[in-house]
Amino acid sequence: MRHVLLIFSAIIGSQAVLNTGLQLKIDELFDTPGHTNNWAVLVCTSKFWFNYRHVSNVLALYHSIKRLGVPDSNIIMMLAEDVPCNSRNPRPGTVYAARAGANLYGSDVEVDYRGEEVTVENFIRILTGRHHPATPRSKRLLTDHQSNVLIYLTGHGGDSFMKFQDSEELTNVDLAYAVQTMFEDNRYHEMLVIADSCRSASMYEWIDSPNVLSLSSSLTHEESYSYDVDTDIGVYVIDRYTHYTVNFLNKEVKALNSSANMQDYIDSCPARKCLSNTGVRKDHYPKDVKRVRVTDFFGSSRIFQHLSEEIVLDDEFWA
Amino acid sequence: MALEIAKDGGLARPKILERILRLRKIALVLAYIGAYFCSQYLFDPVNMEVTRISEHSLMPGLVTPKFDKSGIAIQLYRRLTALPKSKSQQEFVMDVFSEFGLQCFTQKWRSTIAGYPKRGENVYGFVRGQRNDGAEAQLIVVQLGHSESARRMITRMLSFVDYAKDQVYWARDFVFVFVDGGHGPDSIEQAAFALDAFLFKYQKIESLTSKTRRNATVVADEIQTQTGALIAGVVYDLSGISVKGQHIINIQTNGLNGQQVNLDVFNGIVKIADSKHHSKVAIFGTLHRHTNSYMEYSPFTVPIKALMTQAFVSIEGIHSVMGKYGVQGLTVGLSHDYTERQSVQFVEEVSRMLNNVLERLHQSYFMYVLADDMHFLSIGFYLLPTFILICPLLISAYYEWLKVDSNSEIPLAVIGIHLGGYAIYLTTQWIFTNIGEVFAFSTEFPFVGPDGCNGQFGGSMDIVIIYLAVTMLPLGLYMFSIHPLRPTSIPIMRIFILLEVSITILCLSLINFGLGVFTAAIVVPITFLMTFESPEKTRSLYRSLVLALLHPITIITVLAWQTPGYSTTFIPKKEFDTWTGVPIMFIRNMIKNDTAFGSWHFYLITIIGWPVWNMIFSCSLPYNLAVDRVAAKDREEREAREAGESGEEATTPEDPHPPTSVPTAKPTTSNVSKRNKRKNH
Amino acid sequence: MRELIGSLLVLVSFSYGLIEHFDEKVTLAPVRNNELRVDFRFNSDRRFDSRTEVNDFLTFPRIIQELLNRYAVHKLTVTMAHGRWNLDEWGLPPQPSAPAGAQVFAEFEAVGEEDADERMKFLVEALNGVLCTSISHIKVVTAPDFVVLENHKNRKRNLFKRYGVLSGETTCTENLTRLRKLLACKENGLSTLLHPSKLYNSLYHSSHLVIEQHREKNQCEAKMEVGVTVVMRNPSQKGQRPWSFADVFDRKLGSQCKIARSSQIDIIGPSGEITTTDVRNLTAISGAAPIDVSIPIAAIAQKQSVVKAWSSQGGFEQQHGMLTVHITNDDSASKIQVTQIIPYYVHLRYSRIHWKCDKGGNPSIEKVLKNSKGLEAPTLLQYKMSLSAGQTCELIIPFDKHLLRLEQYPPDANHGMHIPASSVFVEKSQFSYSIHSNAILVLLPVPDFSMPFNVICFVATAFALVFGPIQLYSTLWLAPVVKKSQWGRKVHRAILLVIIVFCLYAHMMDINLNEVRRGIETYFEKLNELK
Amino acid sequence: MVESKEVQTNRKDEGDSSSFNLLLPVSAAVAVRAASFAYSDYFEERVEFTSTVYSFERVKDGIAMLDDGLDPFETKNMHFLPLTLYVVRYLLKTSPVLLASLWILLDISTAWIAAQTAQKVWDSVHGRDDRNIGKLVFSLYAYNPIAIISTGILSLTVVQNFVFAAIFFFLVSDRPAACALLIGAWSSFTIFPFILISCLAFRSNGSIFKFLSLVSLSIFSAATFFALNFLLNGNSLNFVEPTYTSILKFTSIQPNVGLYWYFFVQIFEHFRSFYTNSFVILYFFMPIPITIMIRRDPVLHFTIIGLLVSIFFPYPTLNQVSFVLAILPLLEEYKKHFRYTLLIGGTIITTIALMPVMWHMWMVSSSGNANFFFGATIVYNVALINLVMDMIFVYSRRQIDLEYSDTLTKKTKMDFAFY
Repeated sequence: MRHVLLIFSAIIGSQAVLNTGLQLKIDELFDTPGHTNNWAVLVCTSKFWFNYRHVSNVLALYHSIKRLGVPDSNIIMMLAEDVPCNSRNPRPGTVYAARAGANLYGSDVEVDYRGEEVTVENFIRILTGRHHPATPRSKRLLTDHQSNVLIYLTGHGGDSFMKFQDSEELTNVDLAYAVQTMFEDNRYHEMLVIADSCRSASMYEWIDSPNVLSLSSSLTHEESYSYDVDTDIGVYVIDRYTHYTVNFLNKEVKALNSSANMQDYIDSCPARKCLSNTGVRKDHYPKDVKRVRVTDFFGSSRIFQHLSEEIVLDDEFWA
Repeated sequence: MALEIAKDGGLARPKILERILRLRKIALVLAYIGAYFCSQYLFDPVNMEVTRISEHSLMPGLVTPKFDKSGIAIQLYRRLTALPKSKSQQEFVMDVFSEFGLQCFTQKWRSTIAGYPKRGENVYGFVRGQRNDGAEAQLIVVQLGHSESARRMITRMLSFVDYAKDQVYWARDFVFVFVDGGHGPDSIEQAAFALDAFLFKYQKIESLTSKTRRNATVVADEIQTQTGALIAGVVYDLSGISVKGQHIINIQTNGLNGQQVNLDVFNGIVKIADSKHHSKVAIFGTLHRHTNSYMEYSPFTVPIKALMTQAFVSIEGIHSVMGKYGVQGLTVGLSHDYTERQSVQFVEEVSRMLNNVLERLHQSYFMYVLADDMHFLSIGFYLLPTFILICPLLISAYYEWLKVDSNSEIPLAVIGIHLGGYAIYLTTQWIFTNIGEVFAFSTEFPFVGPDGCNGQFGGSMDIVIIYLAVTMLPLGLYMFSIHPLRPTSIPIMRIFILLEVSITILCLSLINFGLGVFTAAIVVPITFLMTFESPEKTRSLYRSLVLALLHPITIITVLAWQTPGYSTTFIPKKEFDTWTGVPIMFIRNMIKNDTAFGSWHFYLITIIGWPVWNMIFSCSLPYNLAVDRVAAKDREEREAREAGESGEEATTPEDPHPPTSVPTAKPTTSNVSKRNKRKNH
Repeated sequence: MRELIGSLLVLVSFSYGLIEHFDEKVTLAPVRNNELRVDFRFNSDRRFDSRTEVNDFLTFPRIIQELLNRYAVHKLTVTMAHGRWNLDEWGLPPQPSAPAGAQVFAEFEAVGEEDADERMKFLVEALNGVLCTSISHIKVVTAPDFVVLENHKNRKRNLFKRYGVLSGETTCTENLTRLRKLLACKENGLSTLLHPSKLYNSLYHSSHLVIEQHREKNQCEAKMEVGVTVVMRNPSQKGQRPWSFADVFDRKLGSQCKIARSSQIDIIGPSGEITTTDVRNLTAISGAAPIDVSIPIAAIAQKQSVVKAWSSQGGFEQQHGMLTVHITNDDSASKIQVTQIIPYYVHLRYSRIHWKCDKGGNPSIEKVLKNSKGLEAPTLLQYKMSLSAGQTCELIIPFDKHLLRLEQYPPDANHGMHIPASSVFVEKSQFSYSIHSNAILVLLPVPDFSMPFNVICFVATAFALVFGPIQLYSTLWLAPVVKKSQWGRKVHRAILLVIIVFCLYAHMMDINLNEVRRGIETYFEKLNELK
Repeated sequence: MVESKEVQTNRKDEGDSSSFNLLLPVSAAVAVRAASFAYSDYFEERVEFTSTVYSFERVKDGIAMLDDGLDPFETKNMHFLPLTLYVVRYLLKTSPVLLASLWILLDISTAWIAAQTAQKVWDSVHGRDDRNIGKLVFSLYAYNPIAIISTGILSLTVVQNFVFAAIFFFLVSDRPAACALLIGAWSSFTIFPFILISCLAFRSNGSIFKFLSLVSLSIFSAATFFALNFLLNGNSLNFVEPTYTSILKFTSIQPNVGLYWYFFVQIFEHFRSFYTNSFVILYFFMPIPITIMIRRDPVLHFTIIGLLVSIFFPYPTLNQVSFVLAILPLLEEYKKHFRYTLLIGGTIITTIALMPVMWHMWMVSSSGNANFFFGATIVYNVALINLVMDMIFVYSRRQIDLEYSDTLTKKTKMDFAFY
């Protein structure tokens, strides 16, 4: 599996070499990214059928970043409720983010944590990488000091906490500690934390680790709102913030070499659309967001060095 | 460090208690005024909470109903109307279910109560969700019947069955029960009994306990097959009306013994009616300011009706027995003028709502008083008036406590009277169950009849009459006037009565608030005044006689007469006009509901109401007691002292001995001498 | 071309004494009007010499081989099912029969019970990885004595058995995807018919994975069976014309699996006759010219009679309950072995468990009750008995519902918790099979979840009230005081008053602690700016 | 210790304290108990009258397992010692009627012993007076509805109360050895009663050695019972974990009228062991200061310790305190100092009345949550605790009265404080 990946990336890389002069000019507008691989942790924290929209949030984002080249093996997806095969679903096995949209739950979806496995403990374990030895590889976040990590949380939140499964809470302090641990273990190069919930700005309040850029769907005293309702199913199908995020990714970021920068992304959901002011926290992010490609986080450009030594795939790899 | 814990060696009472005790004489008045204004504030819809709808019962408001088989409904209606005499409605329903290819069974049931001889046959069918594991189900109940509206409802429900069986999104199975209420005037009640029989078997109650349930009042067929736990149940009929083209849906929420349906279910249905069908909702058969904006309504009409219904109506509708089996039940009377399509779509939406509810409905929305379809008062607030009302009793009890001295003991009469009440209860229940409401007896005397053969003497009696005769006569008045209690143990007796009454009211208002608050409003003043110490004889005699008239049944009757506007909703006209009608009807219903449905009224009135009523005589009769006078004197001088001294408590000299320890011999003698004096005058 | 490569590989592998086969088969049988039953079976086996252990895999999935070797698994059965199998209408369920939810039966080697438990934990986690399931919290019972599943019938000594059922577990597209990944032909052949949107829009859906490995001396034989069974309504409600693949899977069969030893399509007619089409014999099959079949709509004439079992629940309150397993025999005598797993959150009323049989009274019954070690380990109840023809027996199991610790409840505790379905293994004279009843949902008594801390505060206060005074009164000494100063108490009261007033204010203004904290922080920041 | 000696000398003269006629009350008590058997199935599942270690239904489960040749202690929640199981099994096999009558006999004899002992104490303290304290005590126990119902459902608390009464009897009639034996035996079933051993400090004439020997005696009897269980259980110790450990570690958290269950439901897992240990230690050290403080009155001391045993036991039932409440009239001379009598009495009655209501709201109609029921039980326990506090207070208050009896006149007013 990994060899295939390497070969494939080699092809891409060779294409990247034959760039036009224009492309090179565009590159000057951006800082050269220091990362080699991209990872994403997409979490839908809320159980229950009527939280359909949170699942479709995650799935919509999942498809966008997959389209931009982040492979399944680098995406940890947590879905707290099995919405597609829920017996309440009039269209079994499918999830739609819009009334006339595409099915987000095709046969290519890989859910890593689902149902009761979506707990605060597991989430922290994923970030910090401290797992039960038996945990399979697909459930681990195997990042290194060269990975850009995207952490996306959606669900029901409150001031300085996020509800998991409607029963336990992930406080912003927990999140900050986890991120700090990741930094100390050298588990990321740059990190983008996105929280889409009510009062979500409070989630990144305590994050003080370097190279972390944090966004949120609403400020600490605000609610976030859902976008669309499907009257056949009888539930809201997507939240506003994520809706516009995915829109932005699909319209502006058509390919990996797109020139959209993070500032464009941050501006993509103004208050008149989101009905809430999106929060941004740049003070621990050294770069100028105007000079950072969106694809540094949402895509995987696979900038890679050639390996000199031979890789030995141990049994761990196959388990 | 010095932790000062005992003022005056623990003999001094805190000043606050002193102040409260001073209020005792006017406590009753204060409490009444307080309770009145408090409840007037609380029960005004303006001050009540607005019904908030939690997210999952909001769902149905968003679903577009898709039912489109009104043709089938009409066609079935024709079939049912043209049903040959040879064929029963049960068979018809069975046929239709089997045509749909669904499971359907019948259940014959028969009451074992001699006083309530009923029998019938239910039909129940299942619609199983396609992709669920069958662990949960929702119950839908329709009453069989030959009236036009009944037939319409049956056929509409059947067409909904046809529609529902093809839908893929049912997370819960359906249990459709067509209950057989007979055709009598009390068909609703009988239908409730039939549903009781069904649920009794469905929940397998009798095989739960180790020994056989002795109060199994019904013999019924076992349930053929079962799907999962019942989440909620809805009874549908067409009792709604429409005024000037404005549809008004009639919703009944009251269960047995003051249980009520979860507020979320109610809210959801109100929302459906409002948003989808532009219909208004009437509760307790009453129009209120929301349903009908043309007329002016008193804001208190609905709350009072709610309380009245909760207090005195055991079986409001067929749904009332569901609460007994842990099923959230209510009756939805769809508007009679709904089209087939509209009414079945209503059913569809309600089912979608109950289908979407994910958990057991939240427990904090069971205890409320509805003011209209969007305002309610929750338990935290409405208990307040009751608490205020029982305060005087507690104060009085504490006051009496200060009189208790060493040689006062609990009179055994207390236990005796309660046992007597229990005996009456058991015998009445036994007679009603085994012999019947009206039972005949006949005895033979040897050789006294004509030509020397055995003469016979016989007659028939109504159990209600006997019950009234037995309980109405003031046994206590007789008992305690012949053998009065020892004066020293009167305070104990008072305390006992006061505590029993207040505890009963407390427990009652926790479970059945309506009953609790009405009981409090009536019983508290009686108990308070009757246990108050009385200085002279005439007063005692007078109040004892008054008490003799204030039998619980009498009170209920008078209450019912005084409030015709409310009581006529559950008292038939015929009984209301005759003066014996109301009490007899009350007793009859109480006994019947007690044995057939397990309502608590009869139990309470016989095992607590009657004994207390009799026990109070023991306190209302005696007068001019030594203990009272001593206590009063003692209080006066203490108050005088405290008035004299400036308020600092540290230095006031005081009697370390409690007032109770004054020897009781002297006052009794003085008591005698006083009496003689009075004779001399 | 592909055949060439295939044969080359086969040649290469023969030199190692490695033989692999892959068979695929789909059976379509109308079970009832408008209802069609579809069975996919993919078998792949691998025979090799354990001395020359080779890492070449032709058709057999490597990861399965890894699983078998690492955990010394002899036989492992995993089933996932959604919906209920309708025993009355559809006849015999697919074997191994699957209860709603997930089911795991493992026979493997270990050095001891503890080691076996540990190994099972790892095995379950590995399965999560392979099948994309989330059954980590499955509670397994140790070594059932009687037979539970048909394919685990023949008992081997010195093997450790673990059995567990997880009723709440859902199965969905991602599981199917993973199962397809195990197949030799993922993108062509019959596996292309495994199309989620149709398979999950069905009355019943179950899939299973059975892997086993025998070794005599050096000859190892590893087997894998992947099965998917679906019962679906006729999507086109016409009902006249026979169904086609397009109706059933909304796609046609456009490719062949060349490397399969056999790949056939069986269609069972109304009178039970079977028409078999071998896809490999079909020439000129391609995406352009897909083949299609016509499936008769009429239901099968004679239904095969099966033993029926269903579970029902007694009682509604949260204190006591009762589980009744109803078993109805078909028209011939049969031996049955009933297995019921009782989870830890209900307490068996052992003295009240009893059987109730209608005709012929209670037959002789053997009984096994096993408790597994561990705080949350379930209890295993097993019965062995023989039923006469048409006899109906009820196993009545009263239980108390337990109050649990806060962290033992699932997130949706108010929804209740499942008691898994009981499995009935039926042994006829000539053949045997197993069926499952349905799971039941018990409402457990729940503590107050509303806010995690206020209850603890409430309880702790109560404890202060209980223990404090005892300590105080039993350790201090009472003596008369002449004059005492009240100021200490006054200050104390004042502080309390202030706190209470503040709390009330915060409650009225619904301020939460974080806002207070932020207020203070901003205030300090202002102070810093001042100087 | 002077005081206690004097008390002993008083105890020596044994008048015929069974002067009052018990025939009628006894027959009445027997009658109501026999009647209560008819209603057993209403109460045998009630949480107020049964708990995991006293419910007879659960004993039957264990017996059924024994009959099927299963090991009861392999299963969970079997909190009975092998001895209990085998004895009850034997009785059941002989005849259930015997069992019932035995239970009635035990309960009545409890009341009778209590009455006798109370009379003895009363006479020795107040000398002869007209007050027939024995009869009062007898009717307080024999007509206590809770005791009656508990007999009706064959609750094991009946046996416990009997042992309680016997200990009290031996304590009063100065037979410390028998006392120690009984205490040891009883604590080999439910460990908590062991603190009753502190009562023997009054019977050891102030000599540490005698006290210690008594303690060791009771430990010896406990050990004997343990060995008996061990042998009955086929020389396996697996009964220790479900019985003793579960009592000492509060493992069973099923609802009862006790203190701990809800606490251990709600408390975080990390703190569980801490709280367990602190509660147990606290409990076993509680008698020491109390014994030191209440030097002069064995009866009061016994009452307090008995109450503590009943309150702090993890799995109590309402019947647990019946005996102690029955002998309360013995504290006559303290009566005028009790401060919260009405409060405590009213609270206990009210909470007992409220418990079924709350239970119904929680379990049956699910219209209230667990807090309601727990609230009732905790208030009930707090009331009992307040009773204990009041006892300690009135004791010290009375001591002061005795000490300052010369200076204290009626009119002197003084406040008291704890130092």
